[in-house]
Order: sequence, then structure tokens, then C-alpha cells
Amino acid sequence: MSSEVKNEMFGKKRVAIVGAGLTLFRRNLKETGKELSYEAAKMALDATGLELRDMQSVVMGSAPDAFDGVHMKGEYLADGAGAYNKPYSRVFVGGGTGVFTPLAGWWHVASGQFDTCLVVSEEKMSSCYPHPQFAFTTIFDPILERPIGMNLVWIFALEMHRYMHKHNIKKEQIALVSVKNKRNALDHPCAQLGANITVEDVLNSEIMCWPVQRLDVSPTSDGAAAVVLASEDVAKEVTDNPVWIDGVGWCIDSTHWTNRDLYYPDYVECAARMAYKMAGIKNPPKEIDVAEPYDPFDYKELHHMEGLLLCKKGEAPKLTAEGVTQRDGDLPINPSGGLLGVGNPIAAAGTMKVCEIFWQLRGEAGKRQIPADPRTGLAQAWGDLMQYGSVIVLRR
Amino acid sequence: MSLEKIINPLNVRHWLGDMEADYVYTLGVAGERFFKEIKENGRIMGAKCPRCGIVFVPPRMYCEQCFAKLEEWVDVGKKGVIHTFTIATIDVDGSKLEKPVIYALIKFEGAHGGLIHKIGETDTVSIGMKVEAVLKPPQERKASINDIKYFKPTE
Amino acid sequence: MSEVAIVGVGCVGFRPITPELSYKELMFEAAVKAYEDAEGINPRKDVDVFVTCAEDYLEGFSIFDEFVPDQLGAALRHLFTVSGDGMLGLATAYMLIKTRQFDTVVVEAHSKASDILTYMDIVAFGLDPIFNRPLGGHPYYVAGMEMQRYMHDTGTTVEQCAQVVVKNKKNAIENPYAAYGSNITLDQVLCSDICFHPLKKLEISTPADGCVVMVLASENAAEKLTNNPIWVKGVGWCTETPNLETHDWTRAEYTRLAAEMAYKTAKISNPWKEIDFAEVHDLFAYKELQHIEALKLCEYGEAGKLTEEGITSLDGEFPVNPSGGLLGMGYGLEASGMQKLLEAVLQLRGEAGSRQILDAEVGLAQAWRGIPTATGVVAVLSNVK
Amino acid sequence: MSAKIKNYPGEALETKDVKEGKVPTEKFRPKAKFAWSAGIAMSRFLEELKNGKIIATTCSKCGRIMVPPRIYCEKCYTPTDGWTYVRDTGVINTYSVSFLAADASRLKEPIIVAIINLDSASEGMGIIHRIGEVKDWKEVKFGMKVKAVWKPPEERVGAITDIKYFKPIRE
Repeated sequence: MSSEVKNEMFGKKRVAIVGAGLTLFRRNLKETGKELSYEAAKMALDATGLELRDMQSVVMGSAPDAFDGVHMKGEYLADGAGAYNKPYSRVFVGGGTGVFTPLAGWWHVASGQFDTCLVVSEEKMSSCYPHPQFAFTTIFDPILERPIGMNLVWIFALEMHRYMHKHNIKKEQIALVSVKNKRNALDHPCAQLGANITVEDVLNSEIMCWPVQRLDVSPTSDGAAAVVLASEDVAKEVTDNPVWIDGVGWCIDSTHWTNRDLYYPDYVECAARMAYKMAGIKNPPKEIDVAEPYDPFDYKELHHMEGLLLCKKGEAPKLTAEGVTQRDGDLPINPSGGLLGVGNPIAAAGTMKVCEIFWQLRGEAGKRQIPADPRTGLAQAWGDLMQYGSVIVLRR
Repeated sequence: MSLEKIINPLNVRHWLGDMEADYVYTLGVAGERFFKEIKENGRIMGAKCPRCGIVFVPPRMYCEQCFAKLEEWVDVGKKGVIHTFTIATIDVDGSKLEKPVIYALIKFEGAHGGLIHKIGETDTVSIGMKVEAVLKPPQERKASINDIKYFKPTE
Repeated sequence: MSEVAIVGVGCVGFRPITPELSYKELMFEAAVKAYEDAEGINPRKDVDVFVTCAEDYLEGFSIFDEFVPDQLGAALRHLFTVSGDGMLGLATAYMLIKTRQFDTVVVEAHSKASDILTYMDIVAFGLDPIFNRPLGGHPYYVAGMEMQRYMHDTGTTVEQCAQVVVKNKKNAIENPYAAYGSNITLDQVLCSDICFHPLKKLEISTPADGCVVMVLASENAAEKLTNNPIWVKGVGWCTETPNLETHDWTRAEYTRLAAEMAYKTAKISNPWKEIDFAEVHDLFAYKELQHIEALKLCEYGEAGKLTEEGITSLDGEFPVNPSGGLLGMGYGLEASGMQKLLEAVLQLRGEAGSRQILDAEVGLAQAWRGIPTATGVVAVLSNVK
Repeated sequence: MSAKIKNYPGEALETKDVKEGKVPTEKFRPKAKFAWSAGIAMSRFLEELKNGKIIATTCSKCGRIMVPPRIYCEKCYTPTDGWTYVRDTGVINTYSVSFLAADASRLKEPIIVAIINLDSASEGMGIIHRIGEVKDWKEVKFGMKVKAVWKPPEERVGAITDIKYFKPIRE
């Protein structure tokens, strides 16, 4: 492909990820949000051999201010993200933020405005005391929903139940996702909840909001993640194996989530189609070698595989049961351990997925490395009121 | 534009609510050490950047300018100079304060930055005025910026 | 073919309160106006990306993004939130179009300040929770401290600062989008309460409700959508440090660096000569002066004198804040940069009515994010490609 | 470089140490109060709830009857051009049984919550509410018919909670 053709496809300039960084994910970390941002950003920079002064722009991703407990927390976090005296902005699309942040970094470079961009995602959920649930109650409409006593888990339970009903899916089929991801996370050095559990453990765990049980759910966490983006010229200077951002997609559905059929995430499909179109992907299950769909709940992984067109509607449980989504399967899904295993500091968790695909494509994922020699990978996050999809397609 | 508007003021509705929750902030790696130094040793510390040579007050984990990790800590003393100040006459709710509060940025010799705090034991204040920290008695200190009661003029 | 133009604008407000409209309805009205202004563009089909600029605690929601798409025509389309001033939305739209992947981008920012009952407490919630916030008090003490040092270092006088208020509130009388126009005298400003010495009550902008929506387009698309595109010649943005302790208390470095970036793209070497007017962020009166200097429209410390001499008045040599600024229009929170852009667009289109600056070709807009931030955005706009 | 990195940054704390004050912390509770303007659609909706009625808006372009009401059709992007009452009965689109309160604490009696697609509104027009008068939560089924149980008129204030809950009905 001539570079001109590539450019028209992927932006004015083609963009690569050249380094990634990650902190531990834990229920409580001592570091402030600024310090967490710094640690992840510094690790990503060190991985490239570049210095902060080489970063021409900075993007921050972080979910509600109500977690960290700072109004305008993007401003507060700026120095930790390395933004001192630099063009800096924060993007925010709820749970979709973590994958969206590198997308924002992409247009900083793809536009030709900057040759480099430092992308940092952070979440310090433990600041909200005694539990981040308090912050989650304010994501709902104050007139229609908050008076009913809304709880975040409710809406997932409603969606999960609808999905199960529509395709006649059993809980034990869904529990396999939790079993797989928590086991995968045993190999992740940052993981909060890696474990060897069984389907029975999931089915016997405490019922939170039927059909959601304790082991269907990811934890709340503190943590940060970062990636360094560079234009083609710079990328080739600093590394022999850049990972290209070849597809970006995002989509939001209507605010009126109770007016939609929750069994299928149309918005994820819309975002995926946008990214596939840019990446020139026509047959996603064949062309995607590894994927990190968003899995704050186990059924979400299945739901998102379908939305991402990696399988037909209602088929994801079957693929999971057949082992297709295991690391050594035909379509490894969440080899990192996902949010269920590694943890869920909202924005940082999404960027962790991008880091994982980056490492997988470079063959640097250590014990987690999938055997299939992947060339094309995908990460996806989901957010807002069951309405946001953000998708990134990476190639080596 | 909507086809219909509210034209009767009595039909205008508001819905009351809040976004209030309790927060507990860890002080951070640098913050915890900084406030422990104040609490346990009565010292105000800075952290020196091994690359830029800048001494940051308050000390941070990292140099905000070059991203070097800051590991060398130095005592910057309790005496400083007012870089700027203001006299606040109203409270956060807009009500008049019974007694105006003086806020200032106090800079320490050889250090970049300083501390934002209140100025006490004086009604007059000016840029360049020399001040020193007045700490709470050790048993009342909690590893907080308020372990310093205020700064007061040295003369 | 890679220039970027503003091809449609819509504004509702600015008013002290808007009790008859929800924030969604307020946004809907501004969006309809903007789409109509862009030759009746259909957001369901013809807009590639939507950018909204908002902060949760100014809305009363966590994840405000949820509540945005429908009223903009963006349901099941490509929308996202920038947690920043509306002008950061402009910068984002500019980059998106420059990638050559998108032709039409909509930017929205609004203020429903009257929905907030405890605005100053929320501003205070933006202070560093470890080093600053525990001191308590009204967060605008930070502005008082900055004004003090600025005046000390530049020799700017209280009269010069007060003159900004007189000028801006007078300009606002001519602006139908302004909430707080007034024929106020210098003495009235000087005699108003000193809230944070030396900052006076009348030198602080009052919040107002309103919404501004803009349609941006690539060069190709712009030709189909309007006869009078306003070109974004350059845009720059910068964050200094959020740490008040190491912040520059005299100079608005974030604006100086943002301006450098914008001027470089716009190929401006002598802003005073090459630009015809400026809309700068005047949340506090002294901020207008500080920003004029950071924008290199005059030497450091000279903005007060220029103001006093009437050079920045509407009929002066270099009008600053012909809209009436935030002191006159009302402080539109995250929409405040959009207020600046709106005026620049109206002036450059020749649609500014009795405020019209004759033969204006190049205008400048600048935004800041208020206490306790140090983030600035600068854009250079022109009616000539 | 994931495989090459041995130590990932982050100093984990025990949650109980934070709770018990063994780790120094700064505490704060923001004052963040709001009075949201309900606006054209919601002001009317709430007023009608007070009258014991559920009102929807209509779009003559796509023909949808929309509830909760809004003043614009998000599909056609046109202003809605009519109001109409919808019935206070509907069917359960999906439901959940919550053993968790809003603060994540454990409930003795579970709350049944459902999306109810209201009769006589357009297809799929659901609202979220509680389900009541069910002896055993296992009795709740997809597609079950339900009806609003209203507070007595004198207790209604113009709020979604003027409907106490929806209860199952026989056809």
C-alpha cells in the first residue's frame, strides 16, 4: 500500500502506539490520582525511550468526578499526566472512556497537529466513601429515576435478564466468562481478582440483583494506564514494532434507555462498523485475531462480542462453551483477564485493554501471550446508560 | 424549537436534588510523607528534582516539568516570604465574614512553589512580608495542611 | 482542501435564569438555530461527529454525556464529551476535520447555572483536596491573590481594572445575547464591596444561562453549507499547572502558550496589526488585562493603560470584548469560550448590529476555565480564507 | 514490554486500615445542591401524574407516541406536535430482583424492579418502576401484564413516585 493511500484511509497521518504503562489495580491504593497518572505515564514513556519533553500533546481519560471527589478532575490531574505547559484536554464518555481516550489521542496525531500524544487514563474510586455506589446513584435522571431508589446493578440486571430471555441463555453459560477471565487474570501482574473459580462458585455466590450474582461482577478499583502515540515517522524512529491504530469508532444511543430493547447493543455495532470501515475489515471474526471487549459483568463480554459482530446474535455463549474464546482458542477474548479479573478502575480499565492488545500484538504479553501470533486486535469499552460504545482496531 | 412553551409561571416546575457523598482522600506517597514530617517533626520539606535542580514545595512524587522521580527531600525551614495575598471578606455562601481572612502564598528560600495558607496575628499584610509557620501543638496534629494554624509575621 | 470553517451558529440566552426550559430543551433550541443557520443541515444524516463540552458538577449528574444526544439529533450517532470549555470543543472539531475522516462536526456547550444552588461550593470542590481545600473559605480568594500580584508586578491600577467593567457592561447594552448590560460609572465600580482585596464585587462576572451550538465543516463541505464561512485560521490550547503553589501568579502563561500555537498556525507575527478585535476571558476584570498581555496584543503591564485610554473600547483602535464580555453577557460556565466565538463569528459576518466593528477581517477569541484552573484556549478566525 | 517489567507501581492499602483511620486521610463532603428546571415536557408530565394520568408526546412524522414525553422526536429531529394520555397498564419487558439498596447495603425484602412497556404508547416505550403485590418474586414473568397502583390523590405531589408501583393483573 502506498503511504498516500494509507493516509487517506487512516487519517492525514497514520498513528501508532509505541509504548504502554499500567499501575496495579487494587481496591485501595495509597497514591493520589495525580501520582497514579504519573506512574502509568512514566512507565509508558520509559518503554519508548522518549522523554516528557518529546510529548507534544496530552489527553486524559477519567470517568465521573464523583469517584475521585474533585470537580473538574481533568484539570486537577493535569500535572500527573505530564500536561505541564502542553496542549491538554480530557475526554469523558462514562465507562466507554478508557478505550475512547486513545481514540482522542489518535485524532491529535492523525490530524497532523502533533507528532506525539501522551494518553493517560486514571480512576481513584476508593475516594468515594464508603462505597462508589454513592456516586453511581447520580448517573440517573433526577426526576424519572433517582426517586425510585435506583442502584447501578439494577440496570445491568435488567439488561442481562432481557438478553437471557431473548436468546434463552442460562446463567451457567454466562458464568463461564467469569471463570475464564478470573483465571486469565492469574497471569496478570496488576490483577486485583485473579482466581481459579468454578461455574458452581458463580452460581452459588450471593445474589445482588437477580440475575446478577457477586461473581458475575467486576470490583471497584484504583488504578491508571497510559499509552504513547506517535505519527508514522516518529514511530519508526523509536521502535521496530509499532502497533498501528487502523480503526476508530464510537457511538452513543438515545438517553431514553427504557425505550430501547436492551437485548442487543446497537450502539456497539454502530461504533464497530465505523472502526471496521476505516480499518478495511469486512469479516470481523476472520480478521480479528484477539479481542478485549468490555466485561464489567460476565454477560457483557457475550453481549459485546455480538455487538462487535464477532459472532451472530445469541451465539456468544456457545462459542464460550466450546472454548473458542480461551487464550488458545480460535478467537481469544479478554486474555488479560478483563475487568472481571484485573479490576475495574473505570477509565484505566478500558485503557488496560488497549495496553493488552498492544502487548499481545508485539508478542510481549508473557504468560498471557496467545499462541496464535496475532496481527490484528480490538479493544472495546461501553458506557453511560447502556448507550455508549468505543472501539479501537490495532494492527502490527 | 419546540412548538409549545410554558406561558403560565405557576406551571414552571423545579426538581430538587444533590450530588453529595462522603469522600476520604489518601494523602498520596509524597503527601503522606510531607504531612508526617510536619506532624512528627514540625518540619516543612521540599523535594529536589535530580535533573532540573528545582526544589518543589510542597514536595511531589515527580517533577511536573521533566517527570523525574523526586527522592531527595530537603528541609526548607518554617520561615518564608509572602509572594501574594488577599483579604477575603465574604464566605463561600456569599455572607459577610465576621472577621476577614487573609490568604497568602508563602514562598521558602531556594524553593519553587510554596504553601497557600492563612496569615494570623496581624491585620496588615504586604507582598514581601516575612512570615513563619505557627504549628498546632503536636498532640493536635493530624497530618493535614491544618496542622499549620497559620503563618504570622516574624517581626 | 484542508481548511476548517464555522458554517452555522445558534445561541439561546444568555439570561440570569431560564426556569421555563430544561437544560435539554435549552440545548435543543440552540441546536435547531445552528442547524438552520447552516442551510438547514439535518443532524440525523449530515453531521459526522458531535462534540459536547460539559462538567458533571455543573450539571448535577455523574456522566452528563448520557443526557446529551437526543436534543442534538445525535441518538445512535457519533458523539462524545470533552470535559472542558466549549473552545476545547472547537479545537477538537478542528483536529477531527483535519484528519480528513470527517467533514461536518457540531460543537455544543451550555450553562444551566441557575440549576445550581451551591455554585461556589462546587468551585471549591475543584481545589486540591489535600493541600488547598481543607483551608476552607470562598474559592475566589485565589483570584484576589492573583490580582494582587498582577497589580504589584505590572503597576496596573485599581481604576484601570474597574474601567474594564465600565467598558464591558456598556458594550453589553448593545448585545441582545447579554444579560448584564449597564451604564455603570467608574465610581460605582470603585465603590463596590471589596470581596477579596483588591478584587471588588462588580469586577466579578455573574453566571448566566445559555447555550451555543456551532457547526464546523471542511472546506469542501463548507461551500455547500454557507455563503459566509468563518475560517478557523489557527487554534491553540495549553494547560500550565493545576498546582496553585507553582502557578505563575502574574502572567497568564497558559494563554501565552496557547496564543503562540494559534498564531503559528494562523501565520500571525504581529497580532496587534493583523488582528482587528479580540474577545478575551473576563471572568474577573483584571483577567481581561492579563489576557490581553498574554495574547501579545501589547507589552506586559500595558493593558491597563490601553483600557484607560479607550483603545480597547468599541470605538477604539483595538476593540476588546465588543460583546460585553462575561462581565456584560454573564458567565456561561463551559459555554464561556463559545460566547467569545459567537461574537467573533457575528462580527466577522457583519451581523453584530450596533456593535459592528467596521471592516473586521480577523478576530481572536480566548477562553480560560476559571478558578482554580490554568487552562487556556485561543482561536484566530477570519472571513477571508 | 509487559513481560519484561517486573514491578508495577502502586502501593496497596487494606480497606480496613483506611476505614479505621490507620492511614492518614483528608475527609470532605461537598455541598452540591441543585434545582433542575423540569422544563416543558417534564413539568406537564409531573402535573399529569398528580392527576393520576400518564401523558405522552407524539410525533406526526414517524407516528410515535413517546413516554416519558419529550418536546423533540429524537428519531426525526422535529418538535413533537401533540400530547396524548397513555394507559397506566403495560407488560413487563424485563425485570430484576434487587437485594441491594442504593447504598449497596443488603435489603431484607428484595425490591422488584422492571421496565414496563406501557399499553397504548408506541411499541417498546418502557418506563422503569417497581413491581409490588407479588408474594414471591419468582412469580414475576416476562410479558406479565401490570397496572399502576397510585397513591391517593391527596398524597400525590407530581412525582414519578405518585405511582407507588405496578402490580400484576389478570386479563
